[in-house]
Amino acid sequence: MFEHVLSVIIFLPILAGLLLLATPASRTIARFTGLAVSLATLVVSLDLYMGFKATGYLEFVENIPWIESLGISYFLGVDGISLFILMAGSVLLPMVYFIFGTKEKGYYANLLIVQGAMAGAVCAADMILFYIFWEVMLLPVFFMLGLYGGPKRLPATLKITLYTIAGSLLMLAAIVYLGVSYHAQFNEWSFALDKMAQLNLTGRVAAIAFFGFMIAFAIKIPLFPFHTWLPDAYTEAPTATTFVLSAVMAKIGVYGVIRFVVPVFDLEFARFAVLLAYSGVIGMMYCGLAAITQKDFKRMLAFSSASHMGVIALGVFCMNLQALTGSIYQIVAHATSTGVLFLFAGILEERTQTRTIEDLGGIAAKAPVFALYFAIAMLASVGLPGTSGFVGEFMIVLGAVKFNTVIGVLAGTTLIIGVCYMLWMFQRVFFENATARSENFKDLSLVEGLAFLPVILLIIVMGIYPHPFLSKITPSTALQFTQPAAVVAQAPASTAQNFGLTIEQK
Amino acid sequence: MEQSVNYLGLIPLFPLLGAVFIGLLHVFTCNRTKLPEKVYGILACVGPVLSFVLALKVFVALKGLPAASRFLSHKAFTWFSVGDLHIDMGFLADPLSCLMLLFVTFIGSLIHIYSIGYMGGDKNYGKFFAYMNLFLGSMLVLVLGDSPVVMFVGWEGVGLCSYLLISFYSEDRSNVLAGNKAFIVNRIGDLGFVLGMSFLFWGIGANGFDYLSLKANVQHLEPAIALTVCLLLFVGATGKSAQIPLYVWLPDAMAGPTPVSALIHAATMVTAGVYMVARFSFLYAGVELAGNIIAWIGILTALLAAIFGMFQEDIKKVLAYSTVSQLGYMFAGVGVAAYSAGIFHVFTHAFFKALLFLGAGSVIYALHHEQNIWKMGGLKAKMPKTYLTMIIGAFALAGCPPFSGFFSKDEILYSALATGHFGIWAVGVLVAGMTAYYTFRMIFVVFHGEPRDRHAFEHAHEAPSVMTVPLIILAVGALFAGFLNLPAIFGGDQIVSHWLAPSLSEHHPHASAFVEILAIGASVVAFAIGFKIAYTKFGQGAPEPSYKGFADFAYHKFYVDELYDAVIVQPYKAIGSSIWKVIEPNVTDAPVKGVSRLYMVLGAAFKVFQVGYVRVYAIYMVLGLSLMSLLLSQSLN
Amino acid sequence: MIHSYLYLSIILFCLGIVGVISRRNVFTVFMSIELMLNAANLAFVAFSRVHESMDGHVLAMMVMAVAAAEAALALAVVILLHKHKSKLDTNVFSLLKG
Amino acid sequence: MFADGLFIGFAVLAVLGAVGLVLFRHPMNGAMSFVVTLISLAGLYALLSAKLIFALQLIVYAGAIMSLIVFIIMFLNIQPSDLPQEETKLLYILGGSVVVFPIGLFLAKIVKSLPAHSTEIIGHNFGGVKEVGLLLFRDWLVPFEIVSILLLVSLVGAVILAGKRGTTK
Repeated sequence: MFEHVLSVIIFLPILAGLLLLATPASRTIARFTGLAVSLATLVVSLDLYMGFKATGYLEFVENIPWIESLGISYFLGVDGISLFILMAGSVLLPMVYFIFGTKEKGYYANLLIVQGAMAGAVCAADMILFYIFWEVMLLPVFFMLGLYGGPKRLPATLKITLYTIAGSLLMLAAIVYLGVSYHAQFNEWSFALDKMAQLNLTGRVAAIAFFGFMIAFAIKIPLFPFHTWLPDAYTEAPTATTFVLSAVMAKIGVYGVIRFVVPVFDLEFARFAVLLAYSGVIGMMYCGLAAITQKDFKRMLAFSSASHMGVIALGVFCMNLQALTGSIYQIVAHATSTGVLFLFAGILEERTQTRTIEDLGGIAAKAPVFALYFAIAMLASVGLPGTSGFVGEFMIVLGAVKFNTVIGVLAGTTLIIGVCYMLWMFQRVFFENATARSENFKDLSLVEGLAFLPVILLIIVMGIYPHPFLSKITPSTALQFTQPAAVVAQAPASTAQNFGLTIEQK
Repeated sequence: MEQSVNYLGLIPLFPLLGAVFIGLLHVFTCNRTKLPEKVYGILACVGPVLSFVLALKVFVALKGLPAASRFLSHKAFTWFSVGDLHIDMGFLADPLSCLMLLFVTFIGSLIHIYSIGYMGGDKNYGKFFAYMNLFLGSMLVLVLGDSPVVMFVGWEGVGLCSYLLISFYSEDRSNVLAGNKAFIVNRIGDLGFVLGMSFLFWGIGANGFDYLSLKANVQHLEPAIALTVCLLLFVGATGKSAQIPLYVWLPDAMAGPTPVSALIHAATMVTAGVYMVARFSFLYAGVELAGNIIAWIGILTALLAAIFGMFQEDIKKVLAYSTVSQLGYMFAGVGVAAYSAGIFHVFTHAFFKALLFLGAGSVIYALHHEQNIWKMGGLKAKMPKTYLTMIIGAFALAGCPPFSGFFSKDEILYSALATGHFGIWAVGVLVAGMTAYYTFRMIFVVFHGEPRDRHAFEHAHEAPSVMTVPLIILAVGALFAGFLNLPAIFGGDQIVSHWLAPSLSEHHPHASAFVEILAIGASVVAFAIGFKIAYTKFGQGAPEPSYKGFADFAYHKFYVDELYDAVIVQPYKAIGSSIWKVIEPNVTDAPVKGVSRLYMVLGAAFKVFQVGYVRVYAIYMVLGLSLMSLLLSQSLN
Repeated sequence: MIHSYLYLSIILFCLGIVGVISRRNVFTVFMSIELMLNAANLAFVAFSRVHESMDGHVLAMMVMAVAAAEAALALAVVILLHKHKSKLDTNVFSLLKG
Repeated sequence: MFADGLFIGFAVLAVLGAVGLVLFRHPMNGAMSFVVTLISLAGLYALLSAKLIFALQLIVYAGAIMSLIVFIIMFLNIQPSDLPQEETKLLYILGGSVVVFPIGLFLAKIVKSLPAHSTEIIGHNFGGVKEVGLLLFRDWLVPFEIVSILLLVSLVGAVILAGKRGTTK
């Protein structure tokens, strides 16, 4: 364990990526540099994970004044909430270099940069620093989507970029408002998270600032009805980008809500939680239903991902310990299941040259290993007990029932909706008779099989023995309900009662 | 009071490990050199048999304890623990789960052995046994789970295996669709289960969410919540145990291989709902309304399925509907709070229904996968062992004394009558008669009379002994299992009921001997009438009937599938496609598009001012300066 | 009084603006700009006198230098314009039309 | 008193020259009118004790720059037909004056708020070549160098632009 371990995780990939871009490296060199750097990051991250003490507070803190006149500092740290998103990025991204070996230099370089930027956004504990990483995160996506995407990539690129930047600017305005309010209340400048949490915000401007944050995060998650950029972007993006977007980046939106919105705007959050929860649950159903009729499996997975994100976001809005913890656990589970499914979809697309479900069939007989992996990831995605997907989903539904009965029941339908489209897709692609396109489908190579193996095992381990993971999350989530203000824990009861029956805990 | 034993966790672990091992073996060899079938067959039987041995050990251990403290438990590890929610991966063996454990592992082992013969020559031999082992492991988790959540693991696990095995012959689309249907319908039930667990947890779960803690705290549960929980959990049961309105998947599930139908869709998995209600008997006992609803749904399901069963032509579909019907009886039993009667029917039903399915499988195997009974006939000459065993099964199913089915069914009907549920009893007796009718209709059409398909008949032959031996063992069970719970009126002392008593919260109704004799007499008469009608119509062979009117309506299963398709599936798909094609671009995305259009309109509007003459731009600038000056001049004063 | 100089500077500056926005003759527009520069110079020098520091003088020199540079370039442009279009009309340049 | 008289004389001349610049149709007339303004301004600089600027105004502005302009005007041999037809010139000037008026008023208000200050000719050390030069090369060296580069750039630019051969006449 050494100092500045977080800085290493953040800047090692970014610097490597920039270096690759600056030098005329060949594809192979770029690929192996990417692989080496991401594996190195993984090793450092694992070291971090082992050293994580689960105190509930920020650990591995680095706090260096940066722009002192405005109280902006280079303030990093991880707690149980951010640790797992950080780990998801570190664990999952090296796979891409194993699986996609023939991409261009810029592809690998951008992947490295986005990895570092995402780590930065997750670790930042200063709002301005967070905002910087948040924006930097978008740039590689912009380039990868615009340069290496599918045939309709340009409108998709434009839409995702403008949409997310519009949200980000609202957030920037809200951050500035917070900074100014802090100066007004405490007579010093600071954007550090712990300081912000002490702010006492009321009135209409606070509500507007709250929505400034919420809309930025809602677009990133994406929360209904801000999801319309997603189908095009996910479908047109190169596989690795879709993977990054769905597996990690969308989660940073949820993370943002937990980390920045809940502690700072506790009152506003409690006020609007029911509205937001409805947004999450409606988004889950809406995207789930939309997924059923898709003919393109990548687009179907895109809607499926949006649908699951609705559930994850719902977990945050329910404002109780089980739902929040479940939400964070589900973040990781979803990264391992849907994220990996996107990679599989990429493999399918590369080998069959089609994305149409109807064109495929009988792959299970041709490629048993691939089918097995796919089935495990799919089952995790539909939340089967024994896979990673169940624990989180169960706790979210449990929490949602406590929060508001109607929302709880609606949230439960995720069990049904997910199964409908997944089984249909699995049936058409893997069962039945082989078609002309899938007839010569080659099974996963040894390298690919071994590259996926850790994640597949992780899916199962996380389902069967989640306790070690949860015990690192729970102290931090528990703090969310005791630390900032008792109001977070009390307000929902009064708010929720207007909407239906709630069960009081005895 | 509780005693911890480590080997409890091993019981489900053996088949699960077997599944993993066989599965991997299959995956890595199926497209290269194939392993001999024998390897898979032996590997597959190891897990179930070991589990059965351990189950016996559990039984012996429980037997050695005083009746009131017959609990063995094992907490393998903390599964998850968040705040008040603390779930252990724990297993609990009490008399109830021990009974289930015994017959699940016993029948499971037998069916594994039978499958060695039945599945011979299939190219996915290994896959089949991997799924079967996985199923058995999940079923054992379901049975042994010490909290609703652990039970749910098994609950969903068996659902998954059911899906995988129904769509086992996956080249055929209709099989896969049947599998999908089973999984999705089960999931609808699971939604009820999950919500029920959630309500239960927020009600009384904070002090421990395992059955023993729940039982201890059940009196703190508010009645409204208790009713909600009971009904929601029962929704889960209707999905898994094929009750109205979620029974539709089970007949379609016959698309799977016949041993699967025997094991999963007759003997074990489908009875999980009954088991669950019995597990929660401490909860259901306090909510009479829920019990009544369950009993009525159960008996109506029994009636509906019996009606359908009378007009089926597929041998497996007849058995499938009879399963649904018998499950209805079981729910009627647990609904009227006769939990031990319901469980006892589960127990006997497992024997005779597995027997009938395996027998049917043997017939199907002999006729090269012909399932239509109107193409069979006269098979008793060719397949004496199968015929004999199936006859035993049929008598048991039809409820003829002294076969096992009679005692268990009668126990249920008697309990219904004794607790004053006269309507349920009357419908039950009616269904008993119908059961006798359709059972023997099937037997007579298949085994008696003249062969209808001469060619197939010539090639028919008795199954190998690896298949017939399990049949015979099951037939013995079907014949004698009923005596385990012989009621007092026949001189027995209801061993099973007394054994189960510590696990169940039931009060045995005390009724007069007259009521008891009335119940028995009615059952026997109903059986006799049903049998007689079947014999007169089909006893000497009969041509394939053509159905008209009500019969045609029943033959098409009241068009329930079509109704569900029109009312649920199609609207669901329509909503999906309208979301994608209409709502998404025109409603949800409209504001976004609107913003971009706004910018374009504004751009076009401001273009007018861009006349291109430098001087005009200068004028704009000066105008702006001038306006600013005007404003600033105001403030200067 | 210093005010008189500044008022004069304002008058000249405004006349320069009027010249720029109301005339189309390239030379006149150009010289109007020079007029505005001179008005600014006058203000510089006047303020220099007020503060009795010579920084304003230096700035005025700079302005002159810039004016000279601008004259050179602007006249070159005018020559080009005249060569191409034989016109001295600013309205000939309308490439910025949207 | 004498200084005030001079000021009024120069001021009136400067304004008249400027008005002439704005009004004359032919650029040559405008240029001549503008020269009057420039020379008057030189006088005003002298009244403000800016000796060096006074000299530079005469030499550089009224001398070099204006002669360059006049030279170009003559070099182009402008025909009346080359001049733009400005029938609405007076209207524009009137409108422009109206628009500019608030700006002038605003600036005048600011000037009015400034404290009064004498403009007596002061000591011989103020605004002389030596003093301004020292200041220029000591405190203002970098801007001075930048301006010199600017001049160089514009020189090169002018040569290239003016040297281009016209393709269409």
